[in-house]
Formats: sequence, structure tokens, C-alpha cells
Amino acid sequence: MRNKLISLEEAIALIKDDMMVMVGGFLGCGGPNAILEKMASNGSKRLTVIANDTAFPEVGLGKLIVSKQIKHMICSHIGTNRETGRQMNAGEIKVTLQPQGTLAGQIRAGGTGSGGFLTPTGVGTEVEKGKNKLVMDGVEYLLETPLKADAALIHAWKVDKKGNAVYRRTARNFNPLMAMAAETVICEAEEVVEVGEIDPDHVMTPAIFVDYIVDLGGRN
Amino acid sequence: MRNKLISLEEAIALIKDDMMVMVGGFLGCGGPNAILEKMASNGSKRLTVIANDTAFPEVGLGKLIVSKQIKHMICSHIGTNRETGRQMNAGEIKVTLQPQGTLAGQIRAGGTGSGGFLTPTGVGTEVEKGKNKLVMDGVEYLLETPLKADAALIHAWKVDKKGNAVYRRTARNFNPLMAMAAETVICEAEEVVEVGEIDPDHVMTPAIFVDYIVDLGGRN
Amino acid sequence: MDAKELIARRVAQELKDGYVVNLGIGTPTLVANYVPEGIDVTIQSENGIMGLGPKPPEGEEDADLINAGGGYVTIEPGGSTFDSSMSFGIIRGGHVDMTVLGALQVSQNGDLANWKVPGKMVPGMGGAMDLVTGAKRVCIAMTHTQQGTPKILKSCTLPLTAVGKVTDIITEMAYMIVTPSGLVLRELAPGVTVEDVQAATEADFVVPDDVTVMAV
Amino acid sequence: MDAKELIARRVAQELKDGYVVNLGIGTPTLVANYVPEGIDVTIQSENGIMGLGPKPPEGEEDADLINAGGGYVTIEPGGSTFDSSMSFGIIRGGHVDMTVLGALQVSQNGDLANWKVPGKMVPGMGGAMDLVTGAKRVCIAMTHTQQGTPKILKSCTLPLTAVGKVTDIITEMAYMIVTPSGLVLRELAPGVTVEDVQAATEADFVVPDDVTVMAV
Repeated sequence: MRNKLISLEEAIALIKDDMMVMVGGFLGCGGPNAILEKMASNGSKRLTVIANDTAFPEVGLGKLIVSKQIKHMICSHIGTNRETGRQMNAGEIKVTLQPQGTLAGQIRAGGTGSGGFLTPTGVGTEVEKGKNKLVMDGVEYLLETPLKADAALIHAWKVDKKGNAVYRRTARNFNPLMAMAAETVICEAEEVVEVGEIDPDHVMTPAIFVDYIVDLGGRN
Repeated sequence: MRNKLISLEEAIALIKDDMMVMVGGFLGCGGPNAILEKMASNGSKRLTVIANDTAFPEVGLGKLIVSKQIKHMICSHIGTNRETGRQMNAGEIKVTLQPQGTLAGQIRAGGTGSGGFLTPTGVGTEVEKGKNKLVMDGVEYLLETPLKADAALIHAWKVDKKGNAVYRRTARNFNPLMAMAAETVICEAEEVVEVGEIDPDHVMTPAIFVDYIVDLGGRN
Repeated sequence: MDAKELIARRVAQELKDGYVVNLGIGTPTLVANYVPEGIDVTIQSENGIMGLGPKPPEGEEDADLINAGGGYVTIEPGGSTFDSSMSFGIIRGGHVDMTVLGALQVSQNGDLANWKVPGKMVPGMGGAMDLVTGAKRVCIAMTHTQQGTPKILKSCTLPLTAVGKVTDIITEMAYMIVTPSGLVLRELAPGVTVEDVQAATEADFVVPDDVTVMAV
Repeated sequence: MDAKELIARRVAQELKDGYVVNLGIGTPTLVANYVPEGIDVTIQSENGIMGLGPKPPEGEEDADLINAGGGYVTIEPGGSTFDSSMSFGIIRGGHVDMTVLGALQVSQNGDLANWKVPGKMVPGMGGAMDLVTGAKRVCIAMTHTQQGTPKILKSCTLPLTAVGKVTDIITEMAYMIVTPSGLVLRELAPGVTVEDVQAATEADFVVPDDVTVMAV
């Protein structure tokens, strides 16, 4: 079994300038905040980031906004981080807004090999722009396309040394979806346990999806 | 809290002649076999059934094939039940075959409000027949449409009195997908526990999807 | 009773036994405080909870347990958690009976605008477009005007959240429903007249003979 | 060594460290017995397992734990289970490195037929179409002929499972690969000549200078 454990320093070295990176979390809850903290002080630049939101200026992904390491945000919401809006209005960052369910669906489609899916969400709104529209049984749908990334940064509660991940409560959110949709998946974990300690039925992300594990040694 | 517990007799009375019914299970494993057994001796007729397979002649759904209660099977495989093939060749039953991943996707689409999804599975094969084909970035896809049903019959390991369901090992299969895609969901359970006994993170089907529970009082 | 409480109390009366509801940030969140006796309601939160419970006592917050607004919450006994794909599968699949949310503008055919004021405020739609498109009933809970400017319009001027999806509008002045033949006034808040509502509303609306006073 | 064992042994040599593989019913299942030393392979089963283990000892069968053929199995330490949607998400998403399965016919451009003989046998495709379309490598493990009739053809006559997806063909006579310029013979089974393979194959295939003998 390959050793997947790496340090925070090794983790951020895997994220190169100009990469497309998925980042788990919902307003910072369940975000890979230790990795993001490290990146904000010493990380790569001109990233395209896919995440639900940009958290708060002083929390998680919000810090990478403040440190101007992101050139393009693809997300559903930026309202909790005033700096994202300021940079957008000043033309310093590009922001692509997608409905949250569509964003989740696109990441899932990317991870599961679908060419896209039809949703009524966004029909008749600005979200339609540039998208194919299909009518099925008289109902209009937008055809939303898959999203994939070079890397995904996720946060788990418990991970075994093989990479099986378990998330806790609302810290689950986008993490398991992103684990399937990126080339390289780095998972920070509050606790790393031995192989066999997690019941197979309780695994939320199978080990094959996790390439690297950062052991936080507890909750930050 | 509404009492969702019903008897096997009450369960099968909810399935009317000519209904479209989803049935969980994979070769009988994780199938609602107690309900199916009861139906085979005293159940409704001319059903359209959506299930992965028709199990074996003497197991689960296979019994409803033998008792000729099904007029149309939508599934991915009938090879383990010789009687299904015989009835198909004799024109006694209609069989619609779909790739297993497509079938799972269609049920998921039905349950989650999608108008359909694009998949490369089946391109260039008989499965294409009657389906829309789209080309995205030079790749051909079939547009597969959602499946919904009047009722779903599923099997769980543990269910709390509110209806939160947990499946075990490979008995999970199509059960959680079908729970979301049918008007009325009847879940037979090996064990019924009090509300609060199942950790919220371990729930595989949220209680809102389960309309009725049949307590098997152990493994059959 | 202030406007927010009145609105929340009236919205709560629309809840039916067994309802699955999603409550937006602000006034809609207050609805949970006024669920009628004997009514069993399950609150869904789009960040991954079925069975959202009240705020925890101070000192008992769980950093892994927040609502869609980022506030600490609890889970009711018999609740469950899931990922964002499942959460929006529930929302888009029509399994939420009612979503309650605020609005910048609502039109008389049920269009909603609540996510963007071009050039001024672009928070993003978050889960609102999905909720409004997927929920069986879309109940707007808002003040009737924005500092005197009507928010219930013939047609919205701001970017839309969804077209024709609003079913109920509850304000501190009135309860209206959206029907195929347009807006219909159902109830007036105590002390409010039809003329008051007309003066504060740009949209056309029908005033049937049986308009009643809110019992809040 | 019988034909099945030879085929399974040769397929096993194609496994690489870290591979996720799906093994079909019959000969492909035997491949698990010959995984090379020092190679860590994870077996996926489409009915919802990652980390499929060997048959349990008699008396220790778990009725909730079967493979896609209905046989009792075990789960390796560090394995996991999931629903059919996740399972086929894994398969369709390209996360299976190699699928090994039998065939009725394979064509020289990599078409596969293995799910239907019209009028005779219609078992259904099960998960085969998804596996063949989604896996990174599609390795056909089969006897070279069906009672003397070639199964490797210029083009398939039976209904297809997928078009142009087969990458490797391993029989008791030969190991061939499918390339953009057609079939290429890579190895001969011990005691088999190029002429033997040509006589048992309807398809055209290239015979390079460096054809070797299988080291099984």
C-alpha cells in the first residue's frame, strides 16, 4: 500500500500556478482550511477555483481571495465575502455564478462521466446565457455541462491510511463530489486511522479517490 | 409523528393492478423479498416493474415473473431467470433492457428532478433506438430520460420509526435511488428502532422518503 | 407585534402536517418559532440537513453543524445529513413542500427577483434558484415595500431568480396568492385597508368579496 | 494448465500497482487468483463494492454480501460499499483502470458483442455496456474460437455492446492489442504458431517482428 500521508508543505507544493482547483466547504464549514491557510501565506497564483462560495475574508478560501491568488471563481454565492465583490467590480477577479444545485450537479457529472444534464433551474434567467436549451414533454430545460479540475482540496473528519474518508454533519457538503472530479485529490483529515477501522458501509469517499492525506492531528 | 408501521397485508393492498412499481435488490440481495413473497401468493396484476433484474425463479421478484403478475419489465438483465426469457419469447411479457448504469441514472434523475442526462454508454448499439443523440465537444452521447413510479418496494437493514433507512453491504444497490423516485414508498425492515437511534450521518435514505414501514422482526 | 413577527406568524399558518420546508435567511428563519401546535414539520437546509433544529445553547455549538446562513444549529432527533448533490436532489426533485424566502421584487405572474442588483449588489443566487424552481410552494415573506417603493410589480425590473414560480406572498400588509388569472388578495393585516394595499402595490390584483383579516 | 487458467494468468500480468479492476463472471473472476506479488490491486464490483475479497469459508457467508454474479464474497480491509448510482458513477467516470470480461465476438477495430444472440439468448447487458464504455482499459478474456468458429472478426455480426472500446484480447492462443491501425499480435501461447492463430482468426492482424511467447 502506497503511503499517502504528506505534510502541509508538500500538499501546497502540489498546487501549481494557473491550476483549476476544486475546494470543498460551505461558508468555511468543512473546508480544507489548514491547507488554505498555508496556501494564503505561501501558495500558488492565478488559480481558477470551483467552490460553493468564498467564505469570509478571514476564513478558509476567503483568505485566498484577500491575498489575490485567484483569477477566476466559479461558485454560487459571494455575498459573505465583501472582498470578492470588490475585486469583481474592480475587474481584478472573474466571477462565474451558477445556481448551487447546478454547480453540485456539474461537479457530480464531471466525476461520474456524464456529458451533462437537463435542469429547469435557471430557465428564463441570466443563467441561461450561452447554454443549450432543450424542450422535453413541453418543459424547458438548460443543458448543464460537467466540471472537472486539476486538483481538489477537501476536508474530512476521519480518513484511514488507505484514503477512505468520512465527513461529519454539514461539513460533508461538496467534499465527496469534488473527490471524484479532480485529477489529484488532497484530503486534510482531523484524524487518520488504521485500515479496517472504518466500517465499509460508513465510507463516504472510497479510498481510490484520495491521492494524498494531510494529518491535522485533531481539530484546528 | 404519523405511525408508518403497517402489516405485510396492508403493504400489498397498496399496490394496485396496472401500477408502475420500482423494486429494489440485485439478484434478490437487498430485495423486498417478504413483500414480494406475499404479493406472489395474493397480489395485484398487470404490473409494470422497474428493477435491476428478475432474480431467480424461486427468489424475490422472480416469483412475480413465475406467477405472471408482470406485464412489462424494465431492467438491465434477465439472464438468471429462465422464465423471464421464456415469457418474453412467447410474447407473454414485454421486456425493456437498459444498461445498468443508465437505469440507475434514470431512476436518480426521476427522483432528483432532472429532465435527463447525457451518457456515452450505448452509443452505436441497439440501446440507441428511439433516443435523442447529442454531440458535445465531438463526443456522441445518448440523452436518457428520467424514470418515476407509482410505488417503490424496498428493503432496509434498520429503519427508525420516522422512516430513516440504513442498508447493509451490497443490499443497498438500487434501494436508496428508488426511495426518491416513487409516489409511495414501502420499506420492509429487518429491524425497526426508535427515533434518534441512528446517527444522522449514517442515514442513507432520509425519513421523508419512506411512507410505510413493514417490520420483519429479523432476517427472513 | 413588529412586521417581521407578523409575517413569520402568518407564514407559519400555511404549514401543514408532514410538510418539508426550507426557510431562507432573515424573516423566513423566524417562521420556525411559530409552527402551529400539533403540526409536524421537517426543516431542510440546503447545506445538507433534514430535520434542522434550533440554535444550540451557548457553549454547545458544533463547528460542523451550521445552517445555510452560516449560523450554528442543531439536528432534531430523527434528522439526517447528506452531501450537496443529495441536498439539491431533494430540492429539485420536488420533495420540499414549501420554500419561504425574501424578495427584492415579485411580479403579478409569480416571477421573482432576489439575487442581484446590477452594479450594486451581486451576492449570487446560492440555492435560491433551485429552491424556487423545485419546491411545490414558493412563499415570499417580505416587507410590502422597500422604503415606500412597491416591490410587488406588474413585472420585475431586476434580474430574475425564476419565472412564474411564486405561489404565495405574505407581507406586513397582506396575504396574496398567485393564480393563473393573476394576483389575488386573500387577507389584510389587522388595521390595513384594501386601499392601503393598492397604494403600496404596483401590480394589478383581484379583490374578491371574501377578503378576511389575518388571524395572527 | 487448462485454457482458463492460462488466460487468467496472462491477464493478471497486465495488472499494475494501484489498479482498480472489475472482473466479469467466469474466467475473468479467476484473474484475482493470479495477481502478481507486490502488486496492490483493488477489485470493484458493480453491485456496490470497492475492495472485493475472496469467497468466504463455508458457513461464514453473509447474505448481504454478493458479487455481480450472485456469489458470496467478502470485503477486503479498507473496502467500501455504495449504491448503484455511485457504483456506476465510478465506472462511467473513468475510475476503473481495467475491466476484464468475456465476449461472443470482438472485431479488429475493438467492437465488442457479448450480451445478446437474437432469438436464442437475451440475458441483457447488465453493467457490461457501462464497464466497456467507462473503463480505461477493456481486456477481453475468452477462448479464441467457439468450437472452431472464429470469435475475432473483421466486424461483429451480433448486436454490439460498445463500439471501438476493446484495448486488449487475451485467449488461450494469443495476446493481441487493438491499435488505431488495427489488431496487433503481441504474444503467442506456448506451442502456438502464428499460422495457428491466423487459421483461428477471421480478423486481419499485424504480426510484428518482436512477437514473443507468453511467460505464463
